[in-house]
Amino acid sequence: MNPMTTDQAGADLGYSEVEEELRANVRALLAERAPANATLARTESEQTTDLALWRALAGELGVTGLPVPEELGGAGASWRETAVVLEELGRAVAPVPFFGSCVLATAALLALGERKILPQLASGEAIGGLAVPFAAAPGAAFPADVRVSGGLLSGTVRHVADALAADVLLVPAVAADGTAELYAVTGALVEPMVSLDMTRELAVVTLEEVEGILLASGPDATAALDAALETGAALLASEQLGVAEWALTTTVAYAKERHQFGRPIGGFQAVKHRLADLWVLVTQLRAVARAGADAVTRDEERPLYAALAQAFASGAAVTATEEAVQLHGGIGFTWEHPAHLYLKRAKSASLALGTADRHRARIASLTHL
Amino acid sequence: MNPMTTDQAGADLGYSEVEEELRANVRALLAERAPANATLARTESEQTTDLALWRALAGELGVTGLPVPEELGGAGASWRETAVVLEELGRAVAPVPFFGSCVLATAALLALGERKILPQLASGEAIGGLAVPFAAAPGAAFPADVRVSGGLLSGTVRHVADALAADVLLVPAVAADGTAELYAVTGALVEPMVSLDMTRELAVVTLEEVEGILLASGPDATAALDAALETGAALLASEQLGVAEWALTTTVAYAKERHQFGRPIGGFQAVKHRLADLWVLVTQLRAVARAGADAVTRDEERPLYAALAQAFASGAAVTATEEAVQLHGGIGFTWEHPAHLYLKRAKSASLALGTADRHRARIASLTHL
Amino acid sequence: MEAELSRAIRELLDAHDPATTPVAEFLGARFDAGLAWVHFPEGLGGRSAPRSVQQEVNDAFAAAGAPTLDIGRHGIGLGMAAPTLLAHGSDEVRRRFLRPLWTGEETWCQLFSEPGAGSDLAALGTRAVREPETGDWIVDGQKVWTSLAHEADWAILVTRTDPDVPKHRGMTYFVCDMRAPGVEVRPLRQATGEAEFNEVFLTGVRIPDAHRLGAVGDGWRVAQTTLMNERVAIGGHAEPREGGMIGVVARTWREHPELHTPALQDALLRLWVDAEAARLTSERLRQQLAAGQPGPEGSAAKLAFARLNQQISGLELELLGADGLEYHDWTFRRPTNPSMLEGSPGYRYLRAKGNSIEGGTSEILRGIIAERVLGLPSEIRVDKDVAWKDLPR
Amino acid sequence: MEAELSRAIRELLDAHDPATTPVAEFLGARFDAGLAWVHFPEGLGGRSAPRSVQQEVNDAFAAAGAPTLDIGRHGIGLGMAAPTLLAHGSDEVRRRFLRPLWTGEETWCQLFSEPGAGSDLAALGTRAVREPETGDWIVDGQKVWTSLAHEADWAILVTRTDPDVPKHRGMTYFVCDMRAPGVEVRPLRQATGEAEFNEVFLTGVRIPDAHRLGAVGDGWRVAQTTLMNERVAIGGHAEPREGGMIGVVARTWREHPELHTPALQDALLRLWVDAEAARLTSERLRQQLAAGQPGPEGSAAKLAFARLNQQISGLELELLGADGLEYHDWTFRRPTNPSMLEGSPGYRYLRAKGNSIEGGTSEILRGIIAERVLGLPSEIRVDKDVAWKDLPR
Repeated sequence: MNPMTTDQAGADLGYSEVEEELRANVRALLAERAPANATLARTESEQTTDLALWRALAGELGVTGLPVPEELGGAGASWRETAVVLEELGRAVAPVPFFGSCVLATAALLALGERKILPQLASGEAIGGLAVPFAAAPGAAFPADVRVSGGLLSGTVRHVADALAADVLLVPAVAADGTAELYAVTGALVEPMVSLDMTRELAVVTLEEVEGILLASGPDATAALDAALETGAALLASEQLGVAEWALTTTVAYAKERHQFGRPIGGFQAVKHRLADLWVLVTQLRAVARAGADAVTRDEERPLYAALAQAFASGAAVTATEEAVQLHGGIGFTWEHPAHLYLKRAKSASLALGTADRHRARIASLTHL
Repeated sequence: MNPMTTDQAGADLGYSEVEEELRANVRALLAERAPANATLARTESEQTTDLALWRALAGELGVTGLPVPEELGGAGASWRETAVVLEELGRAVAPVPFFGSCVLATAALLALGERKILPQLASGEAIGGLAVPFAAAPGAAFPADVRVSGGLLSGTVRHVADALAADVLLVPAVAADGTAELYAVTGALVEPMVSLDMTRELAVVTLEEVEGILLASGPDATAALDAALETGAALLASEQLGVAEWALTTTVAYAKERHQFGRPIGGFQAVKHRLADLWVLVTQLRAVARAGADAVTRDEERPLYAALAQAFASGAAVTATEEAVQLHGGIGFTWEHPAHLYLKRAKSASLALGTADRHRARIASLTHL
Repeated sequence: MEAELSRAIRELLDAHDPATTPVAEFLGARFDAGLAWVHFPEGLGGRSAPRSVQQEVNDAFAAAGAPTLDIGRHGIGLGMAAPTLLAHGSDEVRRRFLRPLWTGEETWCQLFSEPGAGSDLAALGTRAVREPETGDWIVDGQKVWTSLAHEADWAILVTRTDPDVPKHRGMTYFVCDMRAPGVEVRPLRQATGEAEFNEVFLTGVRIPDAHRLGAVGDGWRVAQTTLMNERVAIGGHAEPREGGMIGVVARTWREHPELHTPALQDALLRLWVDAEAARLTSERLRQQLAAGQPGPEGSAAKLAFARLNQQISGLELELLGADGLEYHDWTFRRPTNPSMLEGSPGYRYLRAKGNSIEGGTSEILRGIIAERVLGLPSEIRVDKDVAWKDLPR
Repeated sequence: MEAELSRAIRELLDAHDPATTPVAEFLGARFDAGLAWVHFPEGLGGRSAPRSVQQEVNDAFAAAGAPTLDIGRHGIGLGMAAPTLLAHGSDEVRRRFLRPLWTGEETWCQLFSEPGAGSDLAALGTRAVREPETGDWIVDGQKVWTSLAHEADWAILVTRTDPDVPKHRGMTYFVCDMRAPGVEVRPLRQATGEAEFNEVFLTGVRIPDAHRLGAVGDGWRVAQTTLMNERVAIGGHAEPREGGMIGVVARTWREHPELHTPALQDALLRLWVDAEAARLTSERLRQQLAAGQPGPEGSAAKLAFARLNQQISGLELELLGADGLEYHDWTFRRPTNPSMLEGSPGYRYLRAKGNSIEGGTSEILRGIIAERVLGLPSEIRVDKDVAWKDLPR
């Protein structure tokens, strides 16, 4: 991070050369291995997670352990680089469990100083997941869906993201005496749910007297969950940025090429002005997303930047994809055109990790408004 | 009201021929006696109320007592006709105390079955006013600005509308034992306030041990005040409709005549689409305003329609006048152009009788939302 | 209603008990009695009566419990094909088609939009070429967004017959047999997963010249008759408060206090207010139409409801939170009469996106309001004097 | 910074104590040392250094407590007139005007906009006709929205010299003496009640040909230099959180819990989020500029802040309720340096309306973004090949 380009608070909102190179590599891989038609077809296949793509991201590019220290098998980089990968995964609505494993689970384990599972997640050999409803918001009460009794875990967690391909799930659970605990579990029953976001199929996780490895208990467990959800909320904005950028770029290209009334529709002033407004919105989303990634990297005002990220990015990405559908006209409403995959991703992401109004309420309490 | 054209609930949302004729008469009078340049000049004069125009409305057109029964010197018509007059007064931002005298004070007196002051207000010989802050919302607590002690009234009420020219003020006051009371007062000290709405200058009403005539006490007083504020909220929408229609009509005309880049600016698609949206908004405002006028006339769901009227009309009229200023460009921002008078009226009206969010909250409680 | 008309209705009802007569037979009798479209000529379902009495006739039949056709299945025939057949069809065409259309024995669809001609319908490129030997027309091209194509017997079809003149001048309008060789119907799947609409591929489809409506090259004018009748059909029905999508969300809100937050409440109230304003606006329009004062508010209703449906269904998912992340079923389906009010919240959200595209995009409607209602200048046309074949596309 | 430059600054500071030297004298010395605009030529306030070191030079003087001019009063001269004089002025003109402009001894204003030429500046009609005997130009016309006209010594002025050619080709650019006979300045009162701006009436104003910048007929190109420098000046300064108008309303909110409602709170939070997003966007732009990667985000900042200022000031009045019905003073005033942050809430609301009009309307900015950033097609021009005098107006 270049100290010349930080503001009073020290935030770096740009992209370094290393980050731009990383972006180019991920983008090239996705262009080759995850074209839109294949992604669409996969949503109706047996295996909705693209494990081959996952292995390429892990093995060929080594992007699954960016924020993990080198001594734990990671790249020793930071959440900033992870955010760049998320931008590209969002731009391709790529069906890989990166967010669940490399963001949510990794953030929780990093917060705990865990050293056994983390290396496996960092290398990508194992896929991790966080067994909370994907709508869970940072700052909410510790989830009580799972109970511990006699050392065994029982309960059902619905709407879990990236659990279908997960090898290990981190499960928040409540002990008989009410203590918050966090377990690593491999023996859960995981069943798919019909999900609005077709490229990130959710699951029901059922635990029936399953054994788990206790990772943390009490304040440590709560802090680890907070870290996961706040880091997730802050970084989800980068994925949403990728989604919104796809919507803007694709719509601008279509507006130049689609002719009606003998002119490209992008020459009609009402369309031009809407696309200009959309560009402004995406430009702002980029600044917010970078601020979020930088804040979790530096662990500086993480709760506020996480809330800001989701309070802004939720609406921005939805607006961008809704405008994309509308300005594509009929074709944008068809199954064949990928626009709906982005619309569904954006709308689902706006509910994920708490709706915007809940994040605004959190900002109110953090800023005394 | 034609029974053929009412909906299930019996509302008539149109204009009768009599109402259209009334509108034409009021509009012709205002075009002649209240041109925009004179109205602007009057705002900086000694006498900000146009008493000559008032006398013409009362004497020549006889529109000051429309909802008052004939035996009390009124026209024996209804609030529907009053609403039509308000539309035209709004369209001209006419500086007359019609709203205070012929709506607020008249509604309170009608609710009480009062027979002495009402004939004077109906004929327009006397001007009445309601001594509450213009921001007072229907359904709020009975105002306690004025106290009664030993039969004398004392207190200060700020932001009172149409009080500067009033001959008699209806004053809500609280007795020593806490009873809500309503008085008629002629001996108040009334001083102008510098007001955002230059064509409806507000006043501070000061009472220092002043005598008043007790009109009602207890539930009667509360009901009369409710009637005044709810009728006012419902009918203010008609004035706001007039303001919004002026904004739309004037802006459309300007867009046809103002050329930039060798074309009328109204030919640029972004401008066309905004004006189309504005037309839709004004069309909806008309339906809401007519529903409000009809509801108070039939005394059918008056609290709900009053809340609906202000929840919708506040934003609609502000949007219309803000768009008028913007689409006029520089000229719309000058003192000489009347657009600012409408902007100030619309913004002030959006605060008058409660802001939109308070009316939405009232809708919530009335509809269990 | 004049006495003669009342008597005719009474006689018909006496002769054909609406409770027991089969639907097609009853409707056939109503057609033959000139009580179908009363303003149509005698022998074509009408009696040259004023158009304004139609509603009273309909009401009289409805009061007697007389059957009517399902508007979802026959709306295009009744609302759009029939007036066009009457206005532009030959005597032979009108006699052939109007009666089975009215009785529901034949269903109709509309072959207008094409992949390259959506908002700009006049740009359409489906070619019709006249065969010199037979005088028949041979049609090749592709149509899209066609409701009911897979069930329809007949279609109203607009084609390009002269590519060498400007686009509005080289079109011709036909009645097309949907069972003819070369007509291929494929379902068009939407973002919702289902296929309400179709693509229709026309390959060497033969249409006799007798099935032409209007003159060769006059297809744009004929299509205007169809489209104007489409617009009349929009708006104008009374709806109770909370009758539309806002009612669905209001019920969810009332039934699930655990989902409430103050911000969501205010957002819901804003939409409740907007929905009520839109409802009152439609109600006012209905009253004006009933009072014989048709106003231009109709085009506004579609714009307003499209936006409202999108906003309300979007808020519904936010309100549901975790449950808003679900969908009911992505399996390919062919719905017969899809209803947004009955579907899942996710379905509502996605389907509402089509409301601002189908039947005239919101952008096109804004242009119509700006030009036809407000009198603002038309868009600058670069395609007016260019031969259709030379247009950029 | 290279050693030579550092030495020059040190020598200047040694010779002229910034704490005691009169401002004009200090700035004159800085000009004479080539440390005013370092990229300007020697003798004209510069030393032909790279433009990129200017910021470091400014910082060095600021660190030493050296005086600078009030940007409110001298911004037009320093930011817009100076680069135009340098790029297009004769040697004589540059020597005459640059030094007193830099020292603040002469102030400047800009005579560009006209009542009939706002967004479409090139449509301007102020005529300049050359007097054959003297070669002087005689100028007649009216300019509008002129800040500082009542205080300025000189103006940059664009005129119409050839009405018979298309509008962009018949313009000529001058330096105009604001004290010359025939220059009449009238305050232009705004909706706020005050007059920040002026109308300037030019009646037979004589300008020597030596005060022409650029060739006759080349005024549009010269004006572009001025306008590009205006755009560079917009955006790009760091601001703390809650630094703008949102801070004013946030303070009011925190200090007045009696005004709180849940709906107003959410409305305030939405604007807080938008304001913070806009602030971070400007901060990101600043960092990109500092890192030598100028991006197109600058034009977005003005758009965003205009909308925000309007929304925030509108909410402020709602929040205040009854007090929002008041204004501070309608008396005609001529403010020297009006600040929205310090004025009354009503003033903020009204003044913010100008933010989307002044310095390029939001509509013009959207067009610039659409065309120059997104590469969408330009508007169809009907005025390109039409003589200025034949344009509809």
